[in-house]
Formats: sequence, structure tokens, C-alpha cells
Amino acid sequence: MSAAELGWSRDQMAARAAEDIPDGSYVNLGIGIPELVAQFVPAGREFIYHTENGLLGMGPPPAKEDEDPELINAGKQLVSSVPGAAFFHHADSFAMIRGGHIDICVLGTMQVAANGDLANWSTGAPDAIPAVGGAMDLVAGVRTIFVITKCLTRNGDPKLVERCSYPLTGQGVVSRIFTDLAVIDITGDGFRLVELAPGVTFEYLAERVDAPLLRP
Amino acid sequence: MSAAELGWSRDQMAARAAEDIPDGSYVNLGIGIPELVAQFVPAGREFIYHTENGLLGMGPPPAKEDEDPELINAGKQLVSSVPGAAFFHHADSFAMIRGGHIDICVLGTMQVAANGDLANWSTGAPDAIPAVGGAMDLVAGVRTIFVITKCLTRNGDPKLVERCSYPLTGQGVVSRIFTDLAVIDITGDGFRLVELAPGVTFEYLAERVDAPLLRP
Amino acid sequence: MIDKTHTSLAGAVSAIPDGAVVMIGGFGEAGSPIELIHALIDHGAKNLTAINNNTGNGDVGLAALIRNGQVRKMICSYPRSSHSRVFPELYRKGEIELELVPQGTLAERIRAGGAGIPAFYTATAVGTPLAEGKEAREFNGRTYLCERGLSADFALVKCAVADRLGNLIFNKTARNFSPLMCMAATTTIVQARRIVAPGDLDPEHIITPGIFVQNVVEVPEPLQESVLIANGEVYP
Amino acid sequence: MIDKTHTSLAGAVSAIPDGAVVMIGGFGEAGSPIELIHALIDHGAKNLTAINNNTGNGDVGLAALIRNGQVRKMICSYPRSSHSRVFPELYRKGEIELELVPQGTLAERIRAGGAGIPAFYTATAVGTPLAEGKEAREFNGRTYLCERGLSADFALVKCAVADRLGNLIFNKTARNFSPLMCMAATTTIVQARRIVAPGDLDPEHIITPGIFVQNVVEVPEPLQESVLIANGEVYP
Repeated sequence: MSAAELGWSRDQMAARAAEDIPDGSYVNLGIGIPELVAQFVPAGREFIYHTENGLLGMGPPPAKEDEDPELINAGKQLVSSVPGAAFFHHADSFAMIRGGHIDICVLGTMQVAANGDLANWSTGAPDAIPAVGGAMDLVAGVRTIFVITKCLTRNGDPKLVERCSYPLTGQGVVSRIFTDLAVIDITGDGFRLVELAPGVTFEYLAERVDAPLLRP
Repeated sequence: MSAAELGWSRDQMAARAAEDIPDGSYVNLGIGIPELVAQFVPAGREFIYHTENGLLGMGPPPAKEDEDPELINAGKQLVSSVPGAAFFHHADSFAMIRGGHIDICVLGTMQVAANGDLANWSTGAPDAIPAVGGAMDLVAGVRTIFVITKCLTRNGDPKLVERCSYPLTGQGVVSRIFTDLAVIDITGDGFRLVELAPGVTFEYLAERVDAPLLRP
Repeated sequence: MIDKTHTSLAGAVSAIPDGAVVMIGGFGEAGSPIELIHALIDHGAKNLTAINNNTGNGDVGLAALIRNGQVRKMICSYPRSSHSRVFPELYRKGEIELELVPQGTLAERIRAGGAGIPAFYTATAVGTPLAEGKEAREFNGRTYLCERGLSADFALVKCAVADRLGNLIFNKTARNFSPLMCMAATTTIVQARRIVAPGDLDPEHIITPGIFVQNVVEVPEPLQESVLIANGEVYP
Repeated sequence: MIDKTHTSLAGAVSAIPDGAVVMIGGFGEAGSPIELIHALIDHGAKNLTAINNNTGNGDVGLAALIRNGQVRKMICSYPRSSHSRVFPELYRKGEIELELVPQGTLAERIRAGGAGIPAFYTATAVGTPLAEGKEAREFNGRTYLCERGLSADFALVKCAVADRLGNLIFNKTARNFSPLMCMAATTTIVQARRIVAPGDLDPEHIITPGIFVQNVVEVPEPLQESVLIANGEVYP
């Protein structure tokens, strides 16, 4: 098995995150891998999905004949609504977020630090067009922030770091990280391993985390 | 003609106030004489009535068979809704008030001062149960505050005064006063007569106003 | 499966402890959750802080809860009651505390509490006795007061129709403070005239999305406060 | 009789002066009032401050307004566009100003502007570069930022159905910022797919009461941004 193949796939990371979401949770899923979580709801559980552009009870992409360009999610993809859904305006939608009513938000990231800091909106590069969307509102308002991310960037740089070098999205906001190699908690003492992916050793993981890593 | 009969009746005061409300105005009417204004809409004008407990497009008291104890006004009287009415919650209702969207509010008063101060919620008596309702929100938020009131209390005390002795509802908020004896404006220089009721002289009025009164 | 419906009023309010902050929907009798309030009287929790625009009428509902000595403090805009001497008497005897809040400020404080806003500024009450002790600040040449968001442990609310997810619609001016209180309370308990299946309520028409509601009890024929008062009813 | 309906898009936007602050409804293409924006391009007002969540897509609608040099400053949460290089190019050349605001703070600032609230506190963006220059303050041991209400001279909004009084309902997620912008603008101009008689909209279902709307124009078959972009359309 080559290093590239070691660990969990995108689907497996999403499925593993879904396992940690309690029945009945109100969930906001970020763009990218987090969106896959909706495909892996454990048997017997019901999650209700919030999309910050004004829909509680978001359903899967619609059948071609049901597509409505005015029924989209925060990533501007066509979606559906489930029975029991509700539409509302942006202030009500972010009242749900800011007011602590969303139970769990699952986000992708550029960097996450051992103190729970998250950086997922800007590299801070001088020619970048800064664009934040709802990310800062979500991390400040949602009670539990899950991150799904590979341990390394495409260039092989660690994304789990001692302190974020990119501009922050929020301070001390992340609870748990679902990576391709392991599930890792943010604790008062820093990163702590929860569970290793099959075939991954603690030492193999620790080499790919740029901060001290505590054993379970 | 005795002094008691001199001047405008309650209906006439309300009708006179209605004359000064432009076509298409959004209007909030206080409890008491102000409520009568709705009966005297000048021909060719349309006013839309706001009641702060969540209805825009309030209509007259309903026919017996249309009464609904859940369709009331701020004075908790049974009302109706006109075609084109809308219901909303209290925060939206007071957003209309605080945000300056209501054009005119017509209120009764206990005292109104030459500087536009209004006192209409409490005598400040030590055994009084203080109760303010929406009065402070209305005077702070509505662009134009009309007051309808008799010049004197039942005890013969003037209600138009140099400075209010009762606790204030708002500072410098009143634009125009429709009394039984005259229409009076609040100006930068104090009370200024606009129009006398039939048979009332300037001197007769001035004796019943406890502050300097300017001629028109 | 998410199912927020309960079959028993007593069960729905049983978790309300002594000392709880309880928001109670309704403006006058419109939207007043009488059955839930009476269940709270039966339950007996004391030392409550109650938040409502008024202090109840007659000897039923909120007035009865106050008369029963369960309310330590009222937060409201208009404590003078019609057909009731309950609050005035306790207040004059110093047996109940009053925080008087202008009606629009009360509504906005509750919304703020529900929306995660700890404080906001309003021009309401500037220069009045209700400004005493509050921070005043100028914006664009006008003075405003700093007002705090208001949250609660529980909200008791009446609505017209609900579903098992807690989505709600209201009837006419019975809506008033209720959607805001649903947002601002940790646990919102709703009495609904009717409970329907999810999807029966048009998602465009839902006033309170289920995320703001924890418990729903069906009360198909709620008591009408004005009728009770006209009949001289006293609870319990 | 109150009649807020206009027959002409050009007439409806003709009062927008150079230098105006203009809120534009829509999130992506959902709710984007393309016909009103194109009328504003024809009208030609310059030096505008535009407020929208994004900066438009392709070469139509808001992106076309920006490309046409009419926008001096954008206030938005997410200026990166899909299928559009318009904003990034002008921004990198220093020809357009950007005020970047987190999406929820943007929504709340607009609501505050419409509700007469000059400022409020939020925990959003604390400890981030977007907190720079903002007053920070502790409430109950947590740090919050002071954010200002946001008002506008005009709002351009698309809705599903309107009446002559300006009552509006929207379609699904096309609602987004529009009801807030209607509140926050001195003059709100609405393009409606359909105009009906007062009373045809159920008073329980109205999302924007007419008090927040000044002008309504019927646009029965609005252009769809994604279709225009797929066809490579460029406006004007």
C-alpha cells in the first residue's frame, strides 16, 4: 500500500463525521467534502440541514424536472427541500447561526491550529480577492464545529499546525477534525488522537501534524 | 355660549387632525380621541393604519359574526383587517416604528411642553403602577407626532405647559397639537397658533396655555 | 425520527425548575397560552422571572400564576391589567419586582437574545426615567441607549398549527411576541390548536421554523381568556 | 388611492442620482433583479455604492453594472464571482473600493438600518482581520464587535407577487436579503413577476408589508442569469 492510498477516502471521512452527529441535529454543511456528509446519515437518525441563504430542511439535488434556479444552497448549487422545510430571509437565517441554534457545522479548511483556531477563507496573499461569505458567522455562532480535511495540502504541507499562518476565520472554535488519517480532537492541551484510520500508525500521523499530538 | 361648550368637540378635533394627514400616509392612532381620526378620512385620501401588536391595514370594529379574539388592536379592542393588510410579529412591527417607516402617529397626552416634550405615560405618583406600553417607541421612531388633547384637564389645569412636570415619554418629539380650542404648532420658538376654533379668541386660548403663545 | 410532540401538558412543563426565566407569549388574550400557564400553576415552580407584555387579566392565566405567588419578577411594558388587581396589589406590597421596558425595546431585546446579539442601541426612552442607569451614546448626532439582549430558560407559546418538527403558524394578531420568544428560549414549549404532518405547512408560510421549538402539545379547543373572565372563573 | 405600481422600468429607476447608495437583492442569481439593474445601466447613474452579497456573474446584471464603471464601492461578503472577471480586475487595478463584511453581519447590519438601530454587537469576526478598526467589548465574559446599521438611498429587489400597496411574497431562496433591503432603503423599487389586487395575498403570508416598498413594476418573464451566461450574453 503506497502512502497516497493510506487512510480514509473523501467518502469515508464524510461517513466517519456523520457517525458523530447525534440524531435530530440541525446541521450546516460547508462546500466540498462536508457536503458528502448528507449521503452517509447513519441508519435510524434524522438530520435537518440548514443552508444560510434561507432554507431549513434542505434536500438532495433535485430531479431535472424539479430544478428551480431560485432554490439553491449557499454554494449556489441547485437543491431540493424536504417535507417540513421552511424558507426565511437572511437575517432570520443568521439568527439561527449567531444565536446558537445550529447544533453542528461541518467545514473544510486551509489550516486548523492546536488551539482550535481555524483559517479557511484567505491565504492573505496580496493579490487575493478577499471573500469571507458566512464562514466567520458560522464558526462564531454554531455550538460544535467539525472540520473535514486531508492532513496535508497538495504540496505536502501540514494543515494541522501549532498556530495558523493564514488569516483566521475564528479563534478557538474547532471541536473535532476528521482527516484522511485519523479523527483528532482539539483539547485544552492541543491535538489529541481519537481514532486512527486503518493501517495508519500514531508515528505516521504525528509526522504529518505540525504540532504536538497527544495519544488517546 | 358657556365656556364648557366653546371650541371643538372630540369628533371635530379628530376630523381637524385628519385634514392634516396626507394621502397615502401610514398612520398609528393612540387610544382614546386619536382613534376617532379613522372615522374622518377626508374624501379622496387613503390612510393605512398600523397597530403595534402586529397588523398593518387595520380596519374598523368588526361585525358581530366576524369577531375574532385574536384580531385586536394595541388597545386590545376587536378590530378587522382591510384588503391588502399584513400580519407580522412584534419585532417587525416596532422595526416599522423605530425605523421611521410610520409617517404619522396621533397620540393623546397628559402634558405637552413648548419645546415638544411629551408626557403621557405616568403621573410619577409614588403609588402609581408604571406602565409605558409602546408610547416611548412611537414618539422616538415616528417622523411626525400629532397630539390631540383638550387644553385643560378635568380639574382645569393646563396641559400645554412651559416644561412637563410629569415624567417624559420623549424629548422634543411633538410637531402639532390639535386641541378643543385651537391647532397649535411646536416651533423652535415655542407654541405658535395655527388656527382658532370658532368663537375662540387668541386671548382666551392664551389664558389656557401655561407658556408663551405666538401668533400665527 | 425527530418528534417534538408531547401528549401531556403536565409532562411538557415538568422540567421547569424553581427560579427559571420564563417567556410567555401573547398580547392581552391574543396568543396567551392559558393551558400551558395553568399546567405551570399545577406544576408549582416558584421564584420565576416571567416575561410578557402585560401581567394577565382576571383570575386566570398569567394573572393566576402571579396571584399564586410563583412569580418573583415581571419584565413587561404594561403591567396595568384589565379586570385584575393581582399584580398591582403584590407590587404595592413590594412582593413582586418589576422591570418596565418599552414595548418595542422589549420585543427587540427578545429578538436580540434569540439572534446572539448581546446588546444594541435604540433611541427609545432617551431623556425619560427609563433611561436611568443605561449607557447613552451618540451616533450621527443623535443619542441612543444601549439595551441588552434578553434570553430565557423556557418559553410558553400558543400557535394555530404545528408539525412534529416544531414548525409553527399563528392566527392574526396572536402572533405578536411568540416567534421572538421561540428564538430566545433554551426550551420552547408550544400549545397548538392542530398538529399536522411535515409538509402540510407550506414552507413559504411557516412563521417559526422548527429549529426554535423543542416541545409541541396539541390543545384543540383552548380556553378563551375573555370568556373565562366574563364567567368569573378563577384558577386553580 | 395608494398605487405604487409603475409601468416602466426606466421610469422607476430614473430618480437614482450619481453617488447613491443602492442595495441590490439576490444571492447568486436567485432573486437578482436583472431587469432593474439593466435599467440602471441604461439610466447611467455613476459613483454608486452597491450592496449585495456578491459582485455578479458573467457580463450581465450586477457584473455588467460594475464593468460599466458605475460602481465606486462594493459592500459585500463574497466578491469572488463565478464566470466573471469584472470585479477582480477592477479591484486589482484599484478602480473599485471593497468593504468586506461577513454574510450574517451584512444581513444584520441591513436589518438594523431598516429597524432604526444604529449599532449592535456580534461575536462574528472577533480575532480576525475583519475586526481591525472596530470597537471590541465584553459582555458576560465574551468579546463582541460593534457593528453599524446600514441604510441605503435605493433598493432594487425582485419578488414573485406584489400588490399596488407594495405587499410582497418571494419564491423559495430568492427571498434572501430582499426583505431586509426593502426595510433599509429610503426608496425601494421592486420588479414583480405578477401584480395582484390588494387582498389577493393572504395577510398571514405576506413577507414584506407594503410600508417598506415605494415602487412596483411588473416583469412577467424575467431573464434568468444562468441562461444569459450560458448563452454568452453581454449587457448592454
